[in-house]
Amino acid sequence: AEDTIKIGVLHSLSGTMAISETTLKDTVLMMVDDINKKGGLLGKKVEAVVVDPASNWPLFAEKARELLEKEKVAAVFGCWTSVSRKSVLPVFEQLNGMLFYPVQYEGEESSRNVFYTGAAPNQQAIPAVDYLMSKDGGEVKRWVLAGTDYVYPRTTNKILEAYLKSKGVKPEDIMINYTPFGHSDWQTIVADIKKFGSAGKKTAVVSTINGDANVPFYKELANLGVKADQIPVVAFSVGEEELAGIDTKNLIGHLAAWNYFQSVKSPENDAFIKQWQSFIKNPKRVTNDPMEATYIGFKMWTQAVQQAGTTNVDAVRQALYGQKVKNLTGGVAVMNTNHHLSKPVFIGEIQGNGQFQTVWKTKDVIKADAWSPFIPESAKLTADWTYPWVCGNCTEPKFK
Amino acid sequence: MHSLSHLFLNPGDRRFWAGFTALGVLFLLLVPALNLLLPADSALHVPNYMVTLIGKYLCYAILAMAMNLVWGYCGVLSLGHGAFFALGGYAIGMYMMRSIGARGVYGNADLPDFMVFLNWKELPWYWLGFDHFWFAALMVMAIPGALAFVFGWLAFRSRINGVYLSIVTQAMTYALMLAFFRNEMGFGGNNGLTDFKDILGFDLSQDATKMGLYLLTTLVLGATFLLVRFVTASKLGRVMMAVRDAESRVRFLGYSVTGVKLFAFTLSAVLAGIAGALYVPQVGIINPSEFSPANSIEIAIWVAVGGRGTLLGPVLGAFAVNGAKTWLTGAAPELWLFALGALFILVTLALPKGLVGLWAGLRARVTEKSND
Amino acid sequence: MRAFHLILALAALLLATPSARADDDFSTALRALNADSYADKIAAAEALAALGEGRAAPILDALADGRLYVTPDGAILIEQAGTYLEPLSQKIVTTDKAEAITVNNRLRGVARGAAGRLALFSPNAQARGAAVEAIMNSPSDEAADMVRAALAKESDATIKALMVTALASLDLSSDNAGHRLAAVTQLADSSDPSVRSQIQRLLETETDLQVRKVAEKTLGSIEFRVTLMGFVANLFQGLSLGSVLLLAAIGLAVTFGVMGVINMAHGEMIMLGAYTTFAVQQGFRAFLPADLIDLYLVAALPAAFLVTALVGMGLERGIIRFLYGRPLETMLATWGISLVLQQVVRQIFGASNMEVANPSWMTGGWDLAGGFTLTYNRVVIILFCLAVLGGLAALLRWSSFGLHMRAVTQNRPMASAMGIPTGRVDAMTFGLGSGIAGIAGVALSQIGNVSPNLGQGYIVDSFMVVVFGGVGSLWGTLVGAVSLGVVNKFLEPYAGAMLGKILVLVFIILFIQKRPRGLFALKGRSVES
Amino acid sequence: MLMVENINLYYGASHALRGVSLKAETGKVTCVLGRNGVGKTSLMRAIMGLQTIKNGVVQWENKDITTLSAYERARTGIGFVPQGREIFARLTVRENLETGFAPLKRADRTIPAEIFDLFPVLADMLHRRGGDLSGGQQQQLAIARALVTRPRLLILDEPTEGIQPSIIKDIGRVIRLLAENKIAAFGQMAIVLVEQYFDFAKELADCYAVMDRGEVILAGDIANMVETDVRKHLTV
Amino acid sequence: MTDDTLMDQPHGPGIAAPGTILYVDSVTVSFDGFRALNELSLVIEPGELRTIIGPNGAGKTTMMDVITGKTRPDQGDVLFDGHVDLTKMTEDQIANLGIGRKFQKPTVFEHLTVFENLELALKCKRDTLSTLLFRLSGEQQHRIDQVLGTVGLKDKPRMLAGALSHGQKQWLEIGMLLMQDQRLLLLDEPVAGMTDAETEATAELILDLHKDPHHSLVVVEHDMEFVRALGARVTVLHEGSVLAEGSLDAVQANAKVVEVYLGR
Ligand SMILES: Nc1ncnc2c1ncn2[C@@H]1O[C@H](COP(=O)(O)OP(=O)(O)OP(=O)(O)O)[C@@H](O)[C@H]1O
Ligand SMILES: Nc1ncnc2c1ncn2[C@@H]1O[C@H](COP(=O)(O)OP(=O)(O)OP(=O)(O)O)[C@@H](O)[C@H]1O
Ligand SMILES: NC(N)=O
Ligand SMILES: [Mg+2]
Ligand SMILES: [Mg+2]
Repeated sequence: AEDTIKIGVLHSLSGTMAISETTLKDTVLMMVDDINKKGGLLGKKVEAVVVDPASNWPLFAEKARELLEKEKVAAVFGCWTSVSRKSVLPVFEQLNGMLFYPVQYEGEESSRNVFYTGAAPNQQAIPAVDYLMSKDGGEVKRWVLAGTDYVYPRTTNKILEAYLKSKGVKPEDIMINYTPFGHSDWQTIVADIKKFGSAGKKTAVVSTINGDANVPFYKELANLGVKADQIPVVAFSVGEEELAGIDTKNLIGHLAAWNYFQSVKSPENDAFIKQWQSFIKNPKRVTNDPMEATYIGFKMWTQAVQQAGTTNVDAVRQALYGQKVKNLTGGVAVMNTNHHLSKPVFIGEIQGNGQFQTVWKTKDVIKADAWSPFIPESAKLTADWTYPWVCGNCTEPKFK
Repeated sequence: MHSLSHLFLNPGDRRFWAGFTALGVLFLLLVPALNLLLPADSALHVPNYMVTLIGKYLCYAILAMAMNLVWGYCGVLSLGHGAFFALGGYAIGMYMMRSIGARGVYGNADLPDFMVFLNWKELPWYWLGFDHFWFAALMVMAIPGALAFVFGWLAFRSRINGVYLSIVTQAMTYALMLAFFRNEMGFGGNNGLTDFKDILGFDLSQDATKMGLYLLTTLVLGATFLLVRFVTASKLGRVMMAVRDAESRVRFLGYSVTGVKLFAFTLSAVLAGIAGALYVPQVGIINPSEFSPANSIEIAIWVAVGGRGTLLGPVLGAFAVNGAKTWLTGAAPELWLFALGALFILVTLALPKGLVGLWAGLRARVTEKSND
Repeated sequence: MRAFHLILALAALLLATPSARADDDFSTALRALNADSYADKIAAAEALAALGEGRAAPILDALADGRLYVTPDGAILIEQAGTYLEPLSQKIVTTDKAEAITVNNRLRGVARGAAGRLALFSPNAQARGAAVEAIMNSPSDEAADMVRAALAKESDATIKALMVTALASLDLSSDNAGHRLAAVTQLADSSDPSVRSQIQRLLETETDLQVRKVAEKTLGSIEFRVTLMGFVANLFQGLSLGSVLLLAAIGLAVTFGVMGVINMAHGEMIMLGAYTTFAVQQGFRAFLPADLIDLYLVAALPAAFLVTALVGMGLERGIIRFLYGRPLETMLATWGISLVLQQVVRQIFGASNMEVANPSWMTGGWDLAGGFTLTYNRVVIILFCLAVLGGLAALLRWSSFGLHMRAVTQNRPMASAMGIPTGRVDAMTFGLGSGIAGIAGVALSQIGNVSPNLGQGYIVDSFMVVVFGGVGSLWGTLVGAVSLGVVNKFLEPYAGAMLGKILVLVFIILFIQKRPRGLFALKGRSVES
Repeated sequence: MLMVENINLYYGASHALRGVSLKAETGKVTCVLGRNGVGKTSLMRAIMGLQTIKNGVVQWENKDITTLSAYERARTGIGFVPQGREIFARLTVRENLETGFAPLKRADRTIPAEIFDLFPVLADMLHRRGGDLSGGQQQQLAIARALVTRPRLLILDEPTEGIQPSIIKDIGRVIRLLAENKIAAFGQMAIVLVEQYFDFAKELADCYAVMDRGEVILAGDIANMVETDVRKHLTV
Repeated sequence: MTDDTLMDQPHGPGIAAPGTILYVDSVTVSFDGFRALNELSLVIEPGELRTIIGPNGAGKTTMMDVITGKTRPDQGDVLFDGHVDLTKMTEDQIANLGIGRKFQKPTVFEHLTVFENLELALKCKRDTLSTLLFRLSGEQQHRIDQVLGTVGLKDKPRMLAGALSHGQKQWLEIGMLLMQDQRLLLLDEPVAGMTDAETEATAELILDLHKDPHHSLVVVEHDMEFVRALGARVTVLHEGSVLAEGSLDAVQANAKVVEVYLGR
């Protein structure tokens, strides 16, 4: 109807990604519900238009176009995998839409039409490695970089490799391994990791293993007796939601790095968890980092709309810069002009109850790098959508 | 039952041309006219996204016709046809990647972005030539065609048929999917090829370019229609059907079954490649998921839903299934799989000859009534 | 050396009754574990261990496992299966105020190391063995001295041998060339990859020619054994992967291999089996005593069989029976069924992964030589799948149901004319195939994720196995699955998981050129008719 | 006694059986004759329940079996030797024979030795797959398989097709003996025989029925048969 | 591929049997140890009509399988036209040499019409491209009509072959054989399931074909009257080898033949 503000929800509800993305769809719906209870936005009700791109990348583009052209939504909350984001990108740019992307990713992108509320590599990977090299982290000397073979792990590992080498790690102390999506037989690889770790130097695994492959990976770790105090595994794609599908009794102490943990105590987080569990009608449902990123993105958008007094994409975009939202874990997230956030980083150890226990956190928020300084070509680039730069990837400002 | 399908195998010329002309008018004139001439708020206006969407379906229709040629007429159930489609798509995608030139994010004129940030130093040899449209256009047909020819020659010569053939074709597309996933292959890994800017100098984000692609696709579908009709109405078409019925008996008549199948398979792969090449500029991305076995199975499903071994069936099937998908994923995002699944089950149970059979069945019933 | 004497003295104390003074020290050290910072906790743990009392070992173990709790008044408790034990008095305490003492990996490492060393003197032989291994994992001079002390007391021959090896490996870094020589000689029989890297490291710096020579020889013989064990490990992993493929495929060997239904919903039957396992597990957790939980898997087998067999029979009667003689249409219909089943499960259980825990008897493994671990769950699955296959083969071959099943699927009208109730046989056959897929789901839930997509992950492989083996041949399915598993696992170390998989597919494509009807194809006229 | 009354059968629009009636008494051999394509096989399949009829009644031993499915009919004691053999190609010869156990009580589940006297080649080939046999061997197997069920009504659709002369003679003899209840392993039988080979039929049959274009044109006792009338319907 | 190119193909070293159309020399075929053909030798001369009889399982069909390339012999030579080695060729190559076959169990293309079945059998170029561009000439149309009449399916050209009765399929197969107009015709039990009148008609048809010296025919049958009507030389196979050969009368008088085949 005329008197509603439509927003699009573009998360897969079927297919391989439904496992992760369904939760985010529900999170957006919860936020919409919440804002409508509080009287809506600009005096109008917010209406979520949910579609199912079914884990099918071209279908993402089709659905994005449908949301923007047919449904004329003011903003879209959606995508998980980078490829889905790449697939919708031209659509958002052509039609000047606005996408909030809530998942940690490889960086190397800054689109005028996308706001990235998940972590960039410097907000997750680098701090995690720093921690493991510290005394508390066990002074790791030898590294296994294991990932699913796609762009996020590849890029992250490339950044990490450059970073580790800059810290004096020798190439023979880095083992890199890629596996296909959904890889299920981890016997060989976990055995190799054990062997690699038996060289007498403290070894850790940095896992960018994604999605379905994680459960069998962790089960194999448990069964082959890879204990966290011998060879800790730190993961960037394993959160509370993933742990809910794994028996964590034998995984205690393995780590993850995120910008959010459910276990972090704060009034905001307690309220959020309560709200979520009652919305989803399941007192045991967990929360996770991409949910927080969705939450922050949604809040920022509503604040920006209120500030701009309109849902016009260009106006809202301007209003978004510098927008602040309290993190669920304390501190304040800020939207930067590179369309990425400043957020705190947490490192947590897996507990027997499927939660993470924070063992380290940043003192302050860290600003996301859209372009990694550890990739030579990328190091030259700047993303800044405000005057005088006004671009996502420039070597010099557009206006002088 | 059999005689019904038969009507459609050799449709009366008048009926064929009537249908062909009707489809031509619909897609070639009506859709563009309703898009361009009517004001946006008119009830009959066809919005831009709809044009793109229909353009996509038209590509699927070409693909389905290609599939039908081998499966419907020749009895070779390829569960790897998505591979040929994807290869055609990659070929044109490579051209479009090259034509980005220095406009990529890293401003590197020699390398596509995905190579730059993964530290490639130079363009791999197999990317050479893709700077030129005509080379790419040739490859769109040559690569799927050559793969189909070599693969088919090996398989048909060894007399792999039935499910064995289906499964090796599935293995083929699965292997290709995994291979294209590998970043070392130099095709952009999981993300594939994206960020296309233009094709032959036409800006892909322009509506006019989209309309042009749409019209081109329609013309190609028309040409495919005529070609498939020519082949299936020929004696070779009947030999193909004979191969479908009793392969070994055909040999005793002196026909080379290998030759017949190879012809159908290769021609079909070329058509699939062309469909892929038309598809990619319209959807803006090509990545390894197009190689996934499930995609290839779906192609077979469009054909089955529409009506296997008929000329029109695959087109109907591609439109019906994908149309239903588009509509339902928006209208009932949580329940659409029920609807789609039920559609497949119902079509099989109630319409063994597919949607085309429904039409033919109605006709037959009407004639029967009037005869009584 | 001072530490050595201290520890020796402390070790000697172990058997004596603790004095009151020691009790005080002990409880102070114990309470210190509840410190604020990890650094303080580490210090406390080290202090506690330094008291050298055997009773500290279970406390440190509990700390490492996250089972050490503290009450608001600072009392430290050990949690055991829901109850709390006061470590000093050894009394059971009930409280709901206790909170777990947080640990991080470093503290965990320290606690486990310390507990391990204390356990060297444990009365339990197994604990002593584990302690020696723990020490080998974090070698130090003090540790070597402790092992030497423990060795003097050790009576168990195997543990003695273990200790000697451990000592030798510790001695490798001794300053004394003689010790090093003795150590490398001693270690010639080892097949432990960590010993290998120790010797490799020794060789990097070793200057004594004699030691070098022996070390090189030792290294050679260790290398040989490690390579050999690597081969055995590959073989086992291949078998294990093969058994997974086989399990996934057996049901399909019935519905597709025997009945000719191109059953795209096969994967969803596996999935239903896995969800049934989950449901049974939740039932056990909710309604049965906690110590029965390990048995849930046993109960899940018949439950999963029943559920999936019933679903299968329903599908056969409702849909598939109308499609006999139209095998390609069965593909379309079962594809539809698979979409529906996935969505049904998504609606009921949600889209995310369900947690299915391994029972304790399927967790962990035997550490064999050469860094090769024989994991229990894999062994169980290998045996289980052979049993299922054997049972099915016997049923098909020797029961009249098996005969009817084969007759019906080969020529339905004629079978009917022979008096065989084809409808019932069809339903039961499809039910059997589905039921087997269901129990495969029980097993597969033990190694992979349980999600609505579970089935999709197995369907391509299953068809590949059945077809590669030769449609209609159970024996072929077995050999096909195992050979694909083994080929895959032997390729993987060289080619990587990704390329390995691609190569296996290429292998299948090429192999079928040679045998266009699969590995165990039927030959002769009977095939054509 | 088998009574087929006024049945009509259609293949789509084509009317294959037009009001056909047929009688076959126990203890007698009833022979159905007719040119190619007149509907003999269709009639046999209709009796067996393998082809649905539009209307009419099939009665066996005074029970209406029209609505029974094929396997239920088999269980009322009807054995069937189809045209084209229809051997279970991938079952062994023994297993093919054992499919005949289905309608039998557990105690009766044996293969009568008489079968191997009649078709000795089957005894040599028990473990060969049915589909691998030669045409004639398969035909012998088909007859044997039907006999395993100890039928009281035996339907034979061109059972001698492709069989060597000596065995045809044997089969003739056996059919006679079976009808006359002279083989111990089997009880009294009604036999319906479809045959093209006129002399063979004439020699064996007690009753006959001649079909043409989906109808029974002539029928009666063989004794009263006018051979020229019959032959007229057997030539084109 | 034309006949000429195939004729020029190389064949086994030094083997040649001039003046024969079919030369089968000590061919053995075994299945899992069972010898279906046991050093079978047989020679057919150009223009000859030969009948072959023998017990069920004697190897008659297997022999035809070997000649037409369906089964590869374990050993032995099979030469066509005196010099073309058939054992190395595929079924379609052999068919293109000029060997046609009617199967024991009628096999027609069930989803094609009677007319189309005959059209496919029509003698003409069989390579893929020619087939694609093929147009039925008036003469060919006429030929098909003629054969339709011969096999009694004149009123059924548009019927799907799958809907034919057993006997009608037999006739259609014979029709297809006629359409091919091959030099060597192999007929496996052509009159099985035919009425006596039809059997006679078939015999006439075969004798008619035999009149043309271009045709050589090998007929397998169990119907002795039919065999007599053909009046040709008879070969008796037994357990994979030739048991007897000669005129029908001579063969029928052979005690061994009576014992294993004809019966008393
Ligand atoms: N499945 C079918 N569909 C359509 N028509 C059929 C079908 N089966 C048989 N017919 C037709 O029905 C008629 C009778 O066929 P049927 O097989 O009963 O003949 P028949 O008397 O047994 O002949 P034959 O002596 O050749 O075996 C034939 O004209 C045939 O074409
Ligand atoms: N694949 C096979 N496996 C085992 N035995 C076989 C196979 N193929 C044929 N045979 C056997 O070979 C023998 C010869 O069979 P063939 O079909 O040539 O006989 P035939 O002379 O044509 O008999 P008929 O007169 O019954 O048609 C038979 O005994 C048959 O059982
Ligand atoms: N962006 C990711 N995690 O794919
Ligand atoms: Mg008949
Ligand atoms: Mg034969």
